[in-house]
Amino acid sequence: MLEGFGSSAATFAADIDNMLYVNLVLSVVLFLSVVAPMFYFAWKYRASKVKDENIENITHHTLLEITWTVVPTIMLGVFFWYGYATMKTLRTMPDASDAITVQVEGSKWKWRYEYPANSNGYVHKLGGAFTKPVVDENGRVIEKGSMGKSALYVPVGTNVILEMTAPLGDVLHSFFVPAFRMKEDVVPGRITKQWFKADKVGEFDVECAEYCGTDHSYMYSRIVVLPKAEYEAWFNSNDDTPKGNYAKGGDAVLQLHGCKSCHAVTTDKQLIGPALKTRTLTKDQVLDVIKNGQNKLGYDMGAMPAGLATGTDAQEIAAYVAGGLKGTAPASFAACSSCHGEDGKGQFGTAPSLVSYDATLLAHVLKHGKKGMIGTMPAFPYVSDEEVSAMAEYLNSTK
Amino acid sequence: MANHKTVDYQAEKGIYYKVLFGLLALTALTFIQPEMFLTQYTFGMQMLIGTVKAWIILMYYMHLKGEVLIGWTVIFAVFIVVFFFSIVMIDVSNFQYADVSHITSPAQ
Amino acid sequence: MSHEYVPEIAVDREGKEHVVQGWQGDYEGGKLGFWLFMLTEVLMFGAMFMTLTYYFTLHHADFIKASSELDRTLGGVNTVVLLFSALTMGLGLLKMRSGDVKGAKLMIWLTILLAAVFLGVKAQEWTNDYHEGIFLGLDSMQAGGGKSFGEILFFGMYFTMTGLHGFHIIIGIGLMLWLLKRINSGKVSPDHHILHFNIALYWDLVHLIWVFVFPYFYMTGAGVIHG
Amino acid sequence: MSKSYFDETHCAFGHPKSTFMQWMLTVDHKRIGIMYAVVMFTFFFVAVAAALTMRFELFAPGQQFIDAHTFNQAFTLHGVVMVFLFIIPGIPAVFGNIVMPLMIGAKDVSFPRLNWFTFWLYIVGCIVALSSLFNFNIADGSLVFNFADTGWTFYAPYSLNTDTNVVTTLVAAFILGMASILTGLNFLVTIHRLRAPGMDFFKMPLFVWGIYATAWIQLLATPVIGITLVLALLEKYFGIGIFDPAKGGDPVLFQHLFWIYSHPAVYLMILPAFGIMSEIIPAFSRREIFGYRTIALSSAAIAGVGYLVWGHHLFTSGMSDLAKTMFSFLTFFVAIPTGIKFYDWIATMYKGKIILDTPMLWALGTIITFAIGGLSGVTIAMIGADIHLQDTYYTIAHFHYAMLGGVVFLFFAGIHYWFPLVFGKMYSEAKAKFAFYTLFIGFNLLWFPMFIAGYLGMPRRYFDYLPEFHIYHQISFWGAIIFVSGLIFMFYTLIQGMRNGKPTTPNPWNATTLEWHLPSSPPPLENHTKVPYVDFRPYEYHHGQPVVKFDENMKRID
Repeated sequence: MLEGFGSSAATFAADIDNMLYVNLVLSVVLFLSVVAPMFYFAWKYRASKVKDENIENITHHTLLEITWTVVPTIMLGVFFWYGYATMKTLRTMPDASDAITVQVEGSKWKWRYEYPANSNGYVHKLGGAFTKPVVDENGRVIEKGSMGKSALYVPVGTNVILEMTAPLGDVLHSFFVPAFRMKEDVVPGRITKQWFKADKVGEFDVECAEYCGTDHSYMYSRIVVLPKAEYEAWFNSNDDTPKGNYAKGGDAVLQLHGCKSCHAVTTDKQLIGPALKTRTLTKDQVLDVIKNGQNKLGYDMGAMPAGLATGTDAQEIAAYVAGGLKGTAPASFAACSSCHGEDGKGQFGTAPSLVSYDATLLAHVLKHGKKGMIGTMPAFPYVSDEEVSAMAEYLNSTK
Repeated sequence: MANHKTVDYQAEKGIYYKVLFGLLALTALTFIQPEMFLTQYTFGMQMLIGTVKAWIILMYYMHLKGEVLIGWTVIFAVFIVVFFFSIVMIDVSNFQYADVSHITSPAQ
Repeated sequence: MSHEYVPEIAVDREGKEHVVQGWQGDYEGGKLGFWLFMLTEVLMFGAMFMTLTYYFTLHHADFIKASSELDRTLGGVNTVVLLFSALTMGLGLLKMRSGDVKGAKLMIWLTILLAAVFLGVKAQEWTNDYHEGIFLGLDSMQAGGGKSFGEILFFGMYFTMTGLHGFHIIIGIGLMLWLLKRINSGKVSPDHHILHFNIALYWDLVHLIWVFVFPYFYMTGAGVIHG
Repeated sequence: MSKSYFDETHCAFGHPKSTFMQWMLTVDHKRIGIMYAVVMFTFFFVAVAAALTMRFELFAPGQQFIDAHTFNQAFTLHGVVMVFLFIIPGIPAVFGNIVMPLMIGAKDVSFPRLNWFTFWLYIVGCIVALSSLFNFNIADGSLVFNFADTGWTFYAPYSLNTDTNVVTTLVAAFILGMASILTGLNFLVTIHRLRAPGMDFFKMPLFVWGIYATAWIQLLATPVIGITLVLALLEKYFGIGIFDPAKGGDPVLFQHLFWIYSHPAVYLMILPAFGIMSEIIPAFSRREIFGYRTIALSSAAIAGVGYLVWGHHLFTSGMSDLAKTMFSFLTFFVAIPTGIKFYDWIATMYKGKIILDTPMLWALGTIITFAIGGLSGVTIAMIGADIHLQDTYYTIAHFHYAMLGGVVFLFFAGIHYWFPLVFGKMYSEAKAKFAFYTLFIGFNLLWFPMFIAGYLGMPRRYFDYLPEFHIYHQISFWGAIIFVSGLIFMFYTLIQGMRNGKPTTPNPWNATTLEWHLPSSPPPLENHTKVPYVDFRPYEYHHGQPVVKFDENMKRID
């Protein structure tokens, strides 16, 4: 990934590289002015060569002292001026009438972009979470990570202003595009802005640079710079995903809302929430979870929050999850079978499939019970650890 | 060690009463000012009166008068506080997007 | 094994003698040390005042409105109480230095009494605030609880700063009781009063902080309200 | 032969018989300094272990053996322990205590009992910090690792939202801050009041100057972070709103308050280290130091300007552009006195007699590493550059070059320099030199690749990374392995020297300052037999020999 870094991809990136180059050269000069004489003196006046009578206690040399004060000061002045000048370029926003203004929202742990309405009155809402690679117990990747639909489309050679904020109750993030050499924090309850003019068609990574919690290191996104005509065509259509290997349809919506940070989709892997593939849920059930949230299993992340998606988005997700996501038992399992079915794969309308439950989850449910929209599962506090692991083993074997 | 001279209580207490009277008068001024004069500068006036009071307390009650070394350390500390104040104030009054941000009022 | 001070003389090359300052019983050093400690208090409250001023700049009108809701009478009473306590403390030290230990103890007791009065008034004031729905953690102090941003912040800082100031008063009372114990056991005497001196300094500092806390919170919203 | 401070001691109260209680209650500055060193280096290795865990995790992209949450806790642990428990008490607590009173000819610090109290306050802070590692569940008696995952900076609002043990960590930091303040206070009064007769400020050794400047920072900056942490606690418990945007608070204010302390704190760390450098360079060049006054005053200047530049940590935080410009401008003024110091040290070597003993090797090695650390700091003081490099591995590399390659390396230099003074024995020179070369090579291998990775856009505090950065992480990993081996070997050498090193004379290095004019080695309980009269400069050499000599009653005999 990290495409296009080697060459400058924004109009001001070259200035910054230039500044860093000047800085590097002067820094090496300053470095050598200290270290070179040090090595030379350490060799020239090494103990075996110097007679005690020849040691000289020189404590002052006005001209030299003035030189090594003034010359570095001038260099520092140059540094300051360069830093200031590039900051001015980076921070002077272009006129809004001459630019595309995109609203950026950073939240744990996804980027979302909202465009102004296009000629049809359609508002493009893009972005979403980077899908983490899913790794099995042996460290093999069983579901590849992907940027998903998390991309910001911009035309080449056009000013783009990013108006960035984070929701209240969220934390600090930082919108960092290494290829553009730009970065600014995203602060809850505040608007911060930055701008760029991409001068190269291509795809460039976006990273979060301000520490924001567990999945800070997966808060990636991507800027896709399109030729102007292609951008115009995309912008005035109602299709959010015109090109590239980006997710489409319901999958894309799952990404947009960050569902896939917690739920595995194409595998049975238990992430933070249960794998969606094996859950047999109706559309209404999914809608209910999305709308009211869920807090029954004591996941690492706490409850599944309510209202992650609303309206048609929620409908879409529900349809997708409900539609597309399709030994001998130990004695103690008899108590479970009445609700969850002989094979533990759930009985419609009564209890969910247990296939996606691992031992920890199972133990938790048995100990504390569980309250879902399907009904309340009572606690079974007397089930022993051995019994739990026996059940878990069995459930694993059914997968 | 007793390397300090003892004091004459009767001779010194007069100054304490004088200072008390002055502080009481300034406190009264504190209450009068917002009702009577310069009411558009209440905050500044209050801080000014406070500074005068603080000065009196420092000099007489806290015996800072004549303390060279300690006096300089106090000035140094106050200077640092003042510097912190000024920089943060410069920053806060120059926020670029204060008008579009939700700093001063809830988001719509 | 003791670490008593043994007076010492350093002799220079001409044979002149110079007194060596030991750490034991160093009156000036004790004073300097305590002043330095007080500077840390100044910085601490300075940082809080800075925070306060920061939000005052942002939420000017809200702050003035919130300030006008505070009880200036009780605040004023406390100001005067503290003023007199500073006097009794100062006189106590004077008496101690002039050799009148009994008078000094009386004055310290008076100061403790005034400090207790201060705390009582403060407690009354906080109780009143609580009944008016102004207290940390109440629903009315949450976002969307009917108060503007500035008011929430103002009262948040008000309870923080007056609370910390009150905490200093409590510590002051404890210090004065300790001082009385030291006087009774003869460890603090007219010849050896650095502890008394420093506690008096501490008390003046507590007063000094109030000199700024009081007008900042109580008086900015007094009189004609400017928007 | 007088008894050394190992044989007898003064106690805060009582006269305990057992050696153990004598150590616990000692008010002797030398013993307290040694105890600080023992505790601090224990924690140092805890933090190194946390760092090594991270390096193992980062050896390859993807999750290796710890998850992201644990990784975040690991770097928080590393940062909190290194900063608050190790490097802030650091050189002042150890060498400020052991050496500074000896250097100015004092019997002890001004408030020995306060010094004792401060040490135990520090220990309390350490215990609270340790207690925040775990959650103890009373119901089932289980311990759950639940250390804060905020990073050592505790940035609001993340620190206010997370349900890890941030509160205990904040309390620990507050207590450790108090201990730091009291240390500074004690040293300030000591330096002002207890200098030997005749020793004016410009006759003090430069290490004392470093401690003096540091003490001012400890005293006048630490309270700000103290109150910031208190405000954060109140915010977390009572929701006073200061850092909560939902109530009109401003998360960026936290950063202002935090860095008002934490930036001067880096000068608090480096100034005494510079002091050690200024002691070692003339002693091993066998000549008087070049530009004594400029070095002394530049310490004061760095401390002063250091208060004014905290904002350069906020260049990408949403601070106003005017403030950015001012802070950037002021920041460069720190570089000037620092540069002057460097040139003065190099000039001190000119026409001297350079003896490459272990302390000198450490000092010269540090000139290289700190020069890189300092110059890369200048790069990120330029606003435009900082906007790109802020919060990347470049910044990480920069401050590790400055802190580890500057402060800690000079700390090691000081340990090797004053080792014979403290213990009266000598370590094996050959082994110590070998340890230096290992550490120096490992260090550069570990950190230099991060400059490049950071420039290419590798953000800090990342648990996982894009495959492009694999090579840099791998080089760093091997550097880390070499570095840690060197570290273990160095401490092994020192402990060996402590146990069965050769006994030394009181002045094995032919150095000039007062701590080398003690009657015996290790020093006796109340230091110098008599307080000398100081009418000489601290680094007077003539033909490679110290000019000033004393007899056993501290009378000049030259």
